[in-house]
Amino acid sequence: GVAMARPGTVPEGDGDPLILNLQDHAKTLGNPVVMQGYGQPSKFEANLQRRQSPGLTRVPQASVSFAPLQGFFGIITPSGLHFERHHQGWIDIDPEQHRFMINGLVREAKVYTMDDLMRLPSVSRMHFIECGANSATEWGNVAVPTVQYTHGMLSCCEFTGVPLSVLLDDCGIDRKKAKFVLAEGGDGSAMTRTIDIARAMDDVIVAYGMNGEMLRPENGYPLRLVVPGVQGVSWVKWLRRIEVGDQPWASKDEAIHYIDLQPSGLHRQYTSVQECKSVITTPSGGQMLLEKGFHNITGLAWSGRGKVKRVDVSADGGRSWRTARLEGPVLGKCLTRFNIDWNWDGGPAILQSRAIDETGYVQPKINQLREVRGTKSIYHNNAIQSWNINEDGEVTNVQVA
Amino acid sequence: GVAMARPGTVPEGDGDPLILNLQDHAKTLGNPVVMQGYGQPSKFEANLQRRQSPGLTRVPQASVSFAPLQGFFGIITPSGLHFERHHQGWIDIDPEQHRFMINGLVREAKVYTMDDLMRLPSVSRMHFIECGANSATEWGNVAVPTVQYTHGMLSCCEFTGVPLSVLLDDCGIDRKKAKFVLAEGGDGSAMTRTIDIARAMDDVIVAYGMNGEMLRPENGYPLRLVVPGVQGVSWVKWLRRIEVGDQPWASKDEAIHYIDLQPSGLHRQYTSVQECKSVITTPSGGQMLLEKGFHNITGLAWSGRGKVKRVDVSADGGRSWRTARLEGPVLGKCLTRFNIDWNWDGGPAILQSRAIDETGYVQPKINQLREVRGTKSIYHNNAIQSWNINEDGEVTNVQVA
Amino acid sequence: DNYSGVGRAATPKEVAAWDIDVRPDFRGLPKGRGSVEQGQQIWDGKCASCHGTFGESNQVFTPIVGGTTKDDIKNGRVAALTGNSQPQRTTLMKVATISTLWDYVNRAMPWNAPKTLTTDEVYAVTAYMLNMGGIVADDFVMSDENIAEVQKRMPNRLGMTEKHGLWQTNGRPDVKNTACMKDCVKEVKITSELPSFARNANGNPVEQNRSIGAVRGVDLNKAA
Amino acid sequence: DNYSGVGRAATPKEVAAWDIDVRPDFRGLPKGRGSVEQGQQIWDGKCASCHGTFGESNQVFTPIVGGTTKDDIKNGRVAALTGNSQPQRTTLMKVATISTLWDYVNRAMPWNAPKTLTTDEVYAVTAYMLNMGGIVADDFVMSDENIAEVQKRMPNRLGMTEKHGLWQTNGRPDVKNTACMKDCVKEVKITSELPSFARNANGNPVEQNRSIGAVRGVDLNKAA
Ligand code: HEC
Ligand code: HEC
Ligand SMILES: [Ca+2]
Ligand SMILES: [Ca+2]
Ligand SMILES: [Ca+2]
Ligand SMILES: [Ca+2]
Ligand SMILES: [Ca+2]
Ligand SMILES: [Ca+2]
Ligand SMILES: [Co+2]
Ligand SMILES: [Co+2]
Repeated sequence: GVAMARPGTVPEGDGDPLILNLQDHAKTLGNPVVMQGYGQPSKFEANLQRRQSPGLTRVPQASVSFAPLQGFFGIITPSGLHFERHHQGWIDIDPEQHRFMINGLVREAKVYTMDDLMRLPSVSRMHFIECGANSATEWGNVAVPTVQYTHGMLSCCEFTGVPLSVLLDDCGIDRKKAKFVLAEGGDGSAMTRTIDIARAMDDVIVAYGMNGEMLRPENGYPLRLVVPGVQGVSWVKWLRRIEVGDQPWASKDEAIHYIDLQPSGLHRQYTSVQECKSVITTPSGGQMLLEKGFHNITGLAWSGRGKVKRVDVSADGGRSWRTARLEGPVLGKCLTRFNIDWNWDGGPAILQSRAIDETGYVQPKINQLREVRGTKSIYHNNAIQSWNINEDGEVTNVQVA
Repeated sequence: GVAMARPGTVPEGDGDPLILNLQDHAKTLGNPVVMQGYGQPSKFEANLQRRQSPGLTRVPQASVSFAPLQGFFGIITPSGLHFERHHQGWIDIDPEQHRFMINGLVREAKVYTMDDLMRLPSVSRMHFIECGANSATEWGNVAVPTVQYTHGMLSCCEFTGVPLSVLLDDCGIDRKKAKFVLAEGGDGSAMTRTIDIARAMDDVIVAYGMNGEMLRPENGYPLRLVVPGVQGVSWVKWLRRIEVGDQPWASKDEAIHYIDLQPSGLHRQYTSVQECKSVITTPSGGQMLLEKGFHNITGLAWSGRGKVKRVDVSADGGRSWRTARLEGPVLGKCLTRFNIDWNWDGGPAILQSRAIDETGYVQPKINQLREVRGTKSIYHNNAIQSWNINEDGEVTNVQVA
Repeated sequence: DNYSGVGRAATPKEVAAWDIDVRPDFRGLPKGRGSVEQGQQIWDGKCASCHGTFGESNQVFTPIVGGTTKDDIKNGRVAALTGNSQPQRTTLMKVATISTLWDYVNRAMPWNAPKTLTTDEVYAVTAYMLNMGGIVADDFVMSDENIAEVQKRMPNRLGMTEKHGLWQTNGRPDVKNTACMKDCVKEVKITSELPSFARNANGNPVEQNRSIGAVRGVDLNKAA
Repeated sequence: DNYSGVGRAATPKEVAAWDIDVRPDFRGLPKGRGSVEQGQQIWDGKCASCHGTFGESNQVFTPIVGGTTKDDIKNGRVAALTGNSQPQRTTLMKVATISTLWDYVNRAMPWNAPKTLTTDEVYAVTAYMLNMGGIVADDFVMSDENIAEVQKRMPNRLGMTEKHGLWQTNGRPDVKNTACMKDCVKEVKITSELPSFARNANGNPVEQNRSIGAVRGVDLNKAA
């Protein structure tokens, strides 16, 4: 049976009082324009918040808040709900006081103000950002209930800024010697990450814009690096400096964290690419189907190697699969929204999605990942996610074999 | 000469104190995660607000607030800065209490709750919305100073919802007799607009999502019509009903307003499509170039007939033109961001942009529009915009011939 | 059906409660009647405060009444829509279809208490507006039965055209520019500039632009 | 250049002020020295409150010290990284490069007052952390001159690999699934479910979902 009584079932008598009796807002004058010069969501949307996972980290300045994927539509993440990950807290820099430096293997080390950067040729591109530790809790057993906590270190925005290659060329990068760049943040942590030169000269952006406005302070205002397809830690926030060099730096967050422990005891270092992955966001863990019958299964797919080519969905735990509709635009290193029709017969079901990217790579099952990498990698878990639906319509996080 | 002293010019002595002396935020611990469960822009961004144009309307509930295009990046409009246009004020409807009805030339009139609508097959699409009265002040002479007021009744978001055709089919639309649909709002104005059936069955969406979250109350929460390529007034907000019929309705906002007065004294009725248009957003009226030398000219282009094919930019008032770069994705009935390099020599200049859409239609000059339609149309002004730059770098709104 | 369990049939009373639209062919118009005299009372009590005693007010909205003539009623075209004789284009100058007025008042007026008039009151106050415009006589009683006759007296009833390319999806544009790239105009003349009195009217640009970027907002307090 | 007027040359002092990174080959490492003894004083005064007197604390972050052995120092591989003997993977178990520690303490520690240690203090406190891990002796003085020798004693110095396909843009994936569509598995077994003690740990889903839509958040206060 279905657990919840719902509005909108066939009314008794003449009809639904909400239709028969006009509601107040149809019979009065509403609110003026610019009551909010910068608008806010409806008060009825307050449940959709980014949230910390209790017990996951020990201090809230070196922590993460998860985006509520269970309530998202399309591919754009509302900037106010972009996930957060800070290592030494977030700051709100006065952009007039911000400086950006390039040094190292260049003809001339240079300093740029925000004025300078915003005069240069700009590009605008939609890209996903995923923390390398997204879905970390699932390497072992199921540990968290909802998609906000299993996959919520994921967001997708339109970023605007200067191609890093334009800036490196402006400084006269030594194209022969340059092999890597270091990106460095201006906050307390002065976060550093190495990026190989092939990427740096390809699609990396020194970005100031996000979803049409400036970056939010939590996301690096006024300047962050956008490293398409690569884990979020490399998208250095509050960016103050790029150094061009010939060796990787083995900085703290590439030599102590964001390394993948293999069964041999060796750690893989410098893992960057976020491999092809997908997840069903509705219905998903912690949700409850209201009724048997038609449902639209929807979710997100992405690949750090390029475009999503196809997404398949299973309702029987992976026995059989059907191909979902991809909403356009389907862009490289960007979230892709998928939808597929489904008639829930009221019986138990296990929902899964499986993405395939343009390289032909197929999103793996958790056991296939474990066979190669064991269960202690922490990072870079791109396994197929399973949601169990019971006869009451309740959806829970499970793993299957 | 250039009027303003600026930060970031070559420092005297050892260098810029902002670099030599570490700033406080580099030497302290920042703020925790979820300090804001729903994040806000930086405090340094407070100048970017939607604004009313004083004197344009007489009461703020039947008025408009303009989006600050001068500060936008890319194509996505931040939801908090989406332009507003209300006829009887905006309301914040409890979505559990909202109902949506389809009646008229259908096999069965139906009522849907939000629960029902959100179970149906959904699509997510990026589209511009432009008020039919955008740039109205420019039909005669120059009247307002900045792009916020000349072009700010323009926004672009990713919308998610149910294709109207899915709903009409669900009610068994009489495909033979149906020629038009009426869309009706649930607010005080109960706004109504006629949409011809070809459009209604094509790409119109009954939308609940905007930029990844629910519509904002000012934009119709929890339900609005999205009518791609068509003027904003048809995108009925707080949508309560669709009626299928065989004649247009000549409702107040299609028989008294949003009609175009021609020199003959006749009014064109039911103008819908927003023709191909573009505007340079930086540099634009009310702005001041800080310095001679390299600048990135950037702006927006769009067409209600489909995709933007090309944008040309002139710096000499239309004597000569160069083709700008279009940022991807270039989508149908969606804003397209363009950029082009420019070296300002410090002399006077007149900047213009001219968009061409996939039908081959070329955005017209204001005089070409006036030759056909006179100067009293009020609505549907898609003329080329001219920005004059004087030797001080000050940009002003001008018209040229 | 395809979408099992989604949506439900509307009851007839539900449809009746919401299906209030009135078309130019009067489909949807409920039976009823109201006199100019009754209309005046409603107008003076519920409308005049915003629209003016004679519908002439420009205070909260453009005037409803004014600018139409006896000849216009005869011709079905409002002459003042050409030329510049009228400072404002009033509602009665523009509206071609009486259904539009009836429908709109019924759904949206009074502005601060929409949908509170009875059907007869809507007939009455609509008649009174037309009376103020000289379209119906002082002793007129308008009803569903004679409204079609009134339509024949609407001053601008022939003033609308649907013959243009900007409605239908397959419509053709009316204005044509070409994509000239070089030597497109001989001489560029500035034909209009912002009048200096309007410079301040929309606030100070320096407060409407970022304090960073390729540009600043002009500071009108500093600028010459 | 191409972008005339944009940006300017950095002065040598500006580069010096910001170019603080230290690489594994010690490029960027400033001259200086610091003893274990001095390090202990700094540690006890500025670090122990968060990381514990012995670097063992789990209070604000995972432990820095612990889990390494003499054998590890000899082998350059931390044995406890295989198997489940260690409850936590400490910093010293993982870090392969001493430069990483030096660089990170120099740029980011103490956490609430980063970039306030002198160069010599960074040498000292780094030496003390290694001393707590049994890597350098109690009377050791670390300096730019002998740091390369210390590197040779790092317990996990051989514990990193770059030989995998997930770094370079042209890297090959290590895991392979196929796009089977029918009869892909014989029997589906649930191998793991949310333990019941964890059901409440992340709040009540009904408060984390909309009150409309195809679904509701489960209400843990109501659910069985
Ligand atoms: C509190 C102010 C107020 C009151 C009272 C009021 N109106 Fe209005 N009326 C307005 C405003 C404002 C508009 C314009 C609404 C819009 O922009 O869509 C308007 C629009 C109209 C229009 C359409 C005019 C046009 O050209 O679009 C008509 C007709 C009208 N009112 C009639 C009435 C009648 C009849 C009443 C009384 C029964 C009434 N009004 C009461 C404020 C008022
Ligand atoms: C106020 C608390 C606090 C103080 C004081 C502090 N630390 Fe830390 N330390 C932290 C936190 C929290 C982290 C983790 C930061 C992150 O997540 O990036 C950390 C990380 C580290 C790390 C890296 C550990 C790893 O595995 O990533 C080292 C090494 C370290 N601290 C050394 C020091 C030294 C040396 C001092 C004193 C000079 C010090 N800390 C003072 C809180 C503190
Ligand atoms: Ca149902
Ligand atoms: Ca009707
Ligand atoms: Ca300032
Ligand atoms: Ca300069
Ligand atoms: Ca360096
Ligand atoms: Ca409720
Ligand atoms: Co991190
Ligand atoms: Co309008």
